[in-house]
Amino acid sequence: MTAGDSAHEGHGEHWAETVACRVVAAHPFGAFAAVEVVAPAIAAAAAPGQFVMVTVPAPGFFLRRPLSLFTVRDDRVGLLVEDRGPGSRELARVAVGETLELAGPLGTPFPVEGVTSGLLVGGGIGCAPLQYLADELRRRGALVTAAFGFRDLRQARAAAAFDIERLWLATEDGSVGRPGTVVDLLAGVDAAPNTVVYTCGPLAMVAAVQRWAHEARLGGYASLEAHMACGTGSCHGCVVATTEGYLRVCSEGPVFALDTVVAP
Amino acid sequence: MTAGDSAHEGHGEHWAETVACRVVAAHPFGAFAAVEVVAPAIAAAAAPGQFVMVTVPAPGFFLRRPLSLFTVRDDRVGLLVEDRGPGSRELARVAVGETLELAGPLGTPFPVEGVTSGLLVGGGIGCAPLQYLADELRRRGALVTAAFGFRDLRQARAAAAFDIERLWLATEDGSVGRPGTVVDLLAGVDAAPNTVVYTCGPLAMVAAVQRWAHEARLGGYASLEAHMACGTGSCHGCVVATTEGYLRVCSEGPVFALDTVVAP
Amino acid sequence: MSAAAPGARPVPAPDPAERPALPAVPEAEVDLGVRLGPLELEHPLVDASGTFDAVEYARRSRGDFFAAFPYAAYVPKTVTVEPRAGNPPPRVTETAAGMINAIGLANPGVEAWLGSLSELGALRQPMIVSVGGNAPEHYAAVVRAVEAWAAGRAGARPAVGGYELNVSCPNLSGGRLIGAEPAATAEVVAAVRAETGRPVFTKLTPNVTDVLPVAAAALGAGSTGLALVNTFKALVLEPKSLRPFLGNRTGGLCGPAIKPIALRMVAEVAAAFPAVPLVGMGGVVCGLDALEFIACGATAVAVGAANFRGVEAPRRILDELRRELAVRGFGGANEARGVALAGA
Amino acid sequence: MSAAAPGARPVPAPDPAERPALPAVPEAEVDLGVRLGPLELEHPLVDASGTFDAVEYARRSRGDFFAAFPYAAYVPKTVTVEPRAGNPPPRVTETAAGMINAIGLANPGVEAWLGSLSELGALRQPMIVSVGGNAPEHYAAVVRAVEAWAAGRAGARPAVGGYELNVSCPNLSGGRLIGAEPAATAEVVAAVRAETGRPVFTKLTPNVTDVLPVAAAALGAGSTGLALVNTFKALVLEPKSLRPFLGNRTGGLCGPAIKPIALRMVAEVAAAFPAVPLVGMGGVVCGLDALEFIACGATAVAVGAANFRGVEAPRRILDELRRELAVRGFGGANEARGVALAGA
Ligand SMILES: Cc1cc2nc3c(=O)[nH]c(=O)nc-3n(C[C@H](O)[C@H](O)[C@H](O)COP(=O)(O)OP(=O)(O)OC[C@H]3O[C@@H](n4cnc5c(N)ncnc54)[C@H](O)[C@@H]3O)c2cc1C
Ligand SMILES: Cc1cc2nc3c(=O)[nH]c(=O)nc-3n(C[C@H](O)[C@H](O)[C@H](O)COP(=O)(O)OP(=O)(O)OC[C@H]3O[C@@H](n4cnc5c(N)ncnc54)[C@H](O)[C@@H]3O)c2cc1C
Ligand SMILES: Cc1cc2nc3c(=O)[nH]c(=O)nc-3n(C[C@H](O)[C@H](O)[C@H](O)COP(=O)(O)O)c2cc1C
Ligand SMILES: Cc1cc2nc3c(=O)[nH]c(=O)nc-3n(C[C@H](O)[C@H](O)[C@H](O)COP(=O)(O)O)c2cc1C
Ligand code: FES
Ligand code: FES
Repeated sequence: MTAGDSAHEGHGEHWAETVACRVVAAHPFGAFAAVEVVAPAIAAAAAPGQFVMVTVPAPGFFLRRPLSLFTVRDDRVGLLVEDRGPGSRELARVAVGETLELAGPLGTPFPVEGVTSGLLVGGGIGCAPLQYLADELRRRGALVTAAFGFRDLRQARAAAAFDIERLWLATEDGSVGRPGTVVDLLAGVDAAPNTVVYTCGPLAMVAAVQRWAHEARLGGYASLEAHMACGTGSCHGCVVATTEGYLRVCSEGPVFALDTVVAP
Repeated sequence: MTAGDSAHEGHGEHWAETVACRVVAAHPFGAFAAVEVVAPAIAAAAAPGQFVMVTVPAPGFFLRRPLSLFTVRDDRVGLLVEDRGPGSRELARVAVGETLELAGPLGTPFPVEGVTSGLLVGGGIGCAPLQYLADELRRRGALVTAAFGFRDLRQARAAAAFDIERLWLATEDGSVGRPGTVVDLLAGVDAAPNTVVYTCGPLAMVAAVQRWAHEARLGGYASLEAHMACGTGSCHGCVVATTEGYLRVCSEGPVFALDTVVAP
Repeated sequence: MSAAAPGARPVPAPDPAERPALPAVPEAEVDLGVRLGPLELEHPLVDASGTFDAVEYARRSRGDFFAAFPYAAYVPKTVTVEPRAGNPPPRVTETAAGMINAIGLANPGVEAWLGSLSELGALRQPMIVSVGGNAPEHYAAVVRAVEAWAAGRAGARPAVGGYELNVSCPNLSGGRLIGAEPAATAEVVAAVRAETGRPVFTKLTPNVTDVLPVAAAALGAGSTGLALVNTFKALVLEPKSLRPFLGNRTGGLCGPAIKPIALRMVAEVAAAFPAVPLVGMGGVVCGLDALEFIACGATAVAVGAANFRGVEAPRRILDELRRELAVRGFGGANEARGVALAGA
Repeated sequence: MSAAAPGARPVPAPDPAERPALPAVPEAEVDLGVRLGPLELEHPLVDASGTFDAVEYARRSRGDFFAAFPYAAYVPKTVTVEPRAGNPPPRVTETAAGMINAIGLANPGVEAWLGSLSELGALRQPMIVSVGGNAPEHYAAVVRAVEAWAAGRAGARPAVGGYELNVSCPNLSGGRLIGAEPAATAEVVAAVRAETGRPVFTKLTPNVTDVLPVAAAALGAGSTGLALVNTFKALVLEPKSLRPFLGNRTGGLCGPAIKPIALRMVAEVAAAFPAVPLVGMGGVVCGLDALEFIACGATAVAVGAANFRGVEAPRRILDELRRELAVRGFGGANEARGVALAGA
């Protein structure tokens, strides 16, 4: 029921070890920053949907922050960071030449085996892991369609950081694309029956996507967020309610089969 | 008994208010950094011996750090910072163009009225306030002689940051100047009877200077260090034992008459 | 290669309408006034005893200081019958997200202290006199002296608005901690109650298994309200020698580090005694912190160690509190009180 | 104008001899071994229950993990008789210099847990099984099950080195806190003592007025040693709504924020019971922190929330501990034990 249970494990004794990575690119996109670091070991082991635990590069922050893999190209890992609080603010303002400490890749990837058509549904910063997923699906020859929802123009500027050909936008304040939520966008979608839905965003949005997919008779996967302490399965801090009971987002997720998600 | 009790008070309602000051110079000198900021209000009100409370320019430090006024020239205030721990390390590595938050000037100044000859005895970072004092004595036409003691070469590099013509050096490891402590330097001094001794450094050194001055029948002043919380007389955290009982270094000091200091 | 995907579409042009949502209540309309039992306060902030010396400020900054006095009531450092020199130094140092102190209630004794009040003749705000001691008689003696001083001064400044009974200082060597025992606390309150008709706030210690029996005992003996928390008994070592750093060996921990524990205790007491006026404190450094204590049931909020980070701290915290109330749609401090407790 | 005074003399040339003083003891010669009661540990560091899941690590990183197992003993998350789903999320968040958790002793129950131990067949270090429950029988039942499992496995891995009795979890809703009551604590210890001859460490709560009576009760009932501290009951609000953030409303505070309080309690217990083996913990994130607990009388030191800052944390802390001992001239961990207590 959870995706990719045994894939991408066994990275040897260095599993989850912290690596100091040089920042080689950093670009602001509205409320977001796209940051690229050199991280060969992580890039080699990674798969779309996984995440890294990132040390906030300033004293005074006790826990690391989980960030999705936004892009993975050659030996480089890209992150898309939204300034949502004091820690992510520090992360969003790193500069080229500085160092970020990353541990990963962690968690379960999006299953992509045999998929020919993917519908990627993202909300806000939940769009981040979908670029890497789109890259992987495209590499495998699958048709990729994405529907992203943002709150306002400041958030929607992040769209410019994405490279997905068929990308529809909605903003709640109507400033870009269709006014409304990403779920309103889905209402106009007539997806082929072989389409696999991949979604990431706030739990309420994921629940709405789950309902829509259920009605459209489409299967799929959801990547969930939770406040984390360890990120490595030790603390049981990051659980979400699923049809299988409480599961850890960091180790049994973040990717779960869409129909196991329990709406709040 | 405490020096300068009523001088330099009454800065109005803005007393001790925090001012954001632009860093206009920053030079390393071994274990020290000389930092200059633009601070017109502080410069205008300051006198040698006073200090400022400086906010550590990084999250995660709860209390401010007390730093002596090292130089005051026009609208600029110079600080000499020794890297002695995590907070002073952050302070010692500020760069030109950054901002430091200062509150001051605080505490009692060195009395200089009518002094014709000053002997300035400093140990380690305790030398910092003596440059400003030397400048003021020189301006008043007094003869200035300084004896500085440092632990080792790394500390002694700070001597290069000073502009005092008659400056004798001692280092404990013998790397620069006379091997030994500053008190060993004093042994060779035959001071004129009108000489006023000004000293600043660790309490043990101040006590030794006190004994030497007593034997040489010289009067003088000592600037003392203490761990501080408020820096403004509110918390009673910074007391030192004196012949008058516990007195607050931040408000009844840091400058005390040399003979009121109680050796540990 | 840039982190932006190649072929990324152009950034939408900046929009002048792009600004944060309007506050639900205009800031200027937020009513900060609160009633702390019988005391009308212009806003919820008071200073925490031992962290803000108005006499010292008045001496340095002269008259202007009183025009902009930042607190709605002035709580001086705890005063005892006899003068106390306090503990040997060092007395303070920084800790992770906080600080530790072992001042040891250094104070000139109540008589000398009353003498110094002449320097506060321009203080408009009421004074809540913090009283300390080792036995009920000591507390009563201090209150008696203050009442004698206040008698016939009606209308004169500074005005005695009430008392805070510090039964919770962890830095008195040899002494038991009165505030750890309900019966001992009640005796102190009763002894003071016999001396004054003014409001009395008992300041509770967090160093207890259960704060509710102590709170109940204080209230049962006539305490008008409660103040909490005082500091946590703690130990810091000098890193080189590994010996206790403070002259008194142990000291009291405060600052943001303890805020979550303090909030829990304030919420517990507020839930158990909803009608009792509470002064909440522990780690307040910004307006949101103050609002959190109010949400947990405090009527007034005391600012302690944050005073050490800059003399403008209380004004800033008050401005922030007003803004934090406004953006959440609260028309006043009273509306926010206890909102964290519902369903507790 | 430069900050250097004009006419300042030239900087002395760099000196190749300019380096820090040599450590008083060569690092390689520092003896880290300690005896925790009857347990011989290769070094003083163990993990704090609930913060390091060896089964999870073993699954991810395979065999190599055991070769470099960072702790001298493995303390798993507290296990109870029945499976527990734990508290509703959210369960964790950051605080100033620390974190709060309300996991609620989520665990699969002792039988399923024993089943998972087959994955620890390569663990050389002893296991100190952390046991939880609401009543003495629950603790006894867990220990009985573990002893039954261990019977006849002599020499097999993982080995049960002893038990830690968690009478101090602040996150069990409805339940009283056993560790706050000396008598209740003694009952739990006695019930467990009847089931096992292995060493038993009672884990104490800091949420008490006086930790010594609880410590005495545990020891009186046959506890081999003590572990302290567990977390502090605390409350964090969600900033927008001002409602309790955690699903369980309150949680347990830990991390560097609490270290000064934890050190004080360890020092108190060590001074009162100098011969009793102690496991000290609370906010250890570096080698100096660990050394401070040893200086306050701990034999072993548990690393908790620091595990969440990187899987290499324990190895780093151990390296730092070795260096901190060496630079102070200690030939071994045992020499440093209790040096902060002299004259207490
Ligand atoms: C699997 C996963 C992948 C994520 N990927 C991304 C990403 O690619 N880009 C991105 O910008 N953000 C991502 N997030 C969310 C990101 O971790 C939070 O925005 C960030 O931790 C907020 O930290 P802060 O200090 O700014 O906020 P604060 O609210 O001050 O943080 C306080 C504490 O809460 C935690 N926290 C706060 N908000 C969240 C949240 N929404 N989710 C999880 N923990 C939170 C923090 O980690 C910290 O421990 C992801 C979260 C998860 C669980
Ligand atoms: C009146 C006065 C003037 C001073 N002038 C200077 C100066 O011009 N240049 C300079 O480099 N240093 C000066 N110092 C000392 C300086 O304040 C400390 O070196 C600095 O606070 C150390 O902070 P830290 O974070 O690096 O060390 P830490 O040891 O990590 O600091 C922890 C806490 O202890 C306090 N502390 C540590 N050492 C001292 C100390 N020696 N004196 C007072 N508090 C201390 C810190 O302020 C902080 O609150 C002065 C101190 C006083 C009291
Ligand atoms: C330096 C210092 C001195 C204090 N002196 C007193 C005191 O005299 N009487 C008292 O009741 N509390 C005293 N306290 C405790 C504070 O009033 C307050 O209860 C505690 O510091 C928690 O608040 P904070 O975290 O905002 O500082 C003192 C605290 C500090 C830091
Ligand atoms: C996420 C988390 C889970 C915990 N679970 C347990 C537990 O199951 N049993 C227990 O005795 N203590 C538990 N604790 C408490 C720790 O073992 C330790 O006593 C406490 O965290 C203090 O140490 P620290 O500051 O190093 O984290 C837990 C702590 C955390 C942070
Ligand atoms: S964050 Fe610790 S188990 Fe998931
Ligand atoms: S530092 Fe507070 S009184 Fe001096």
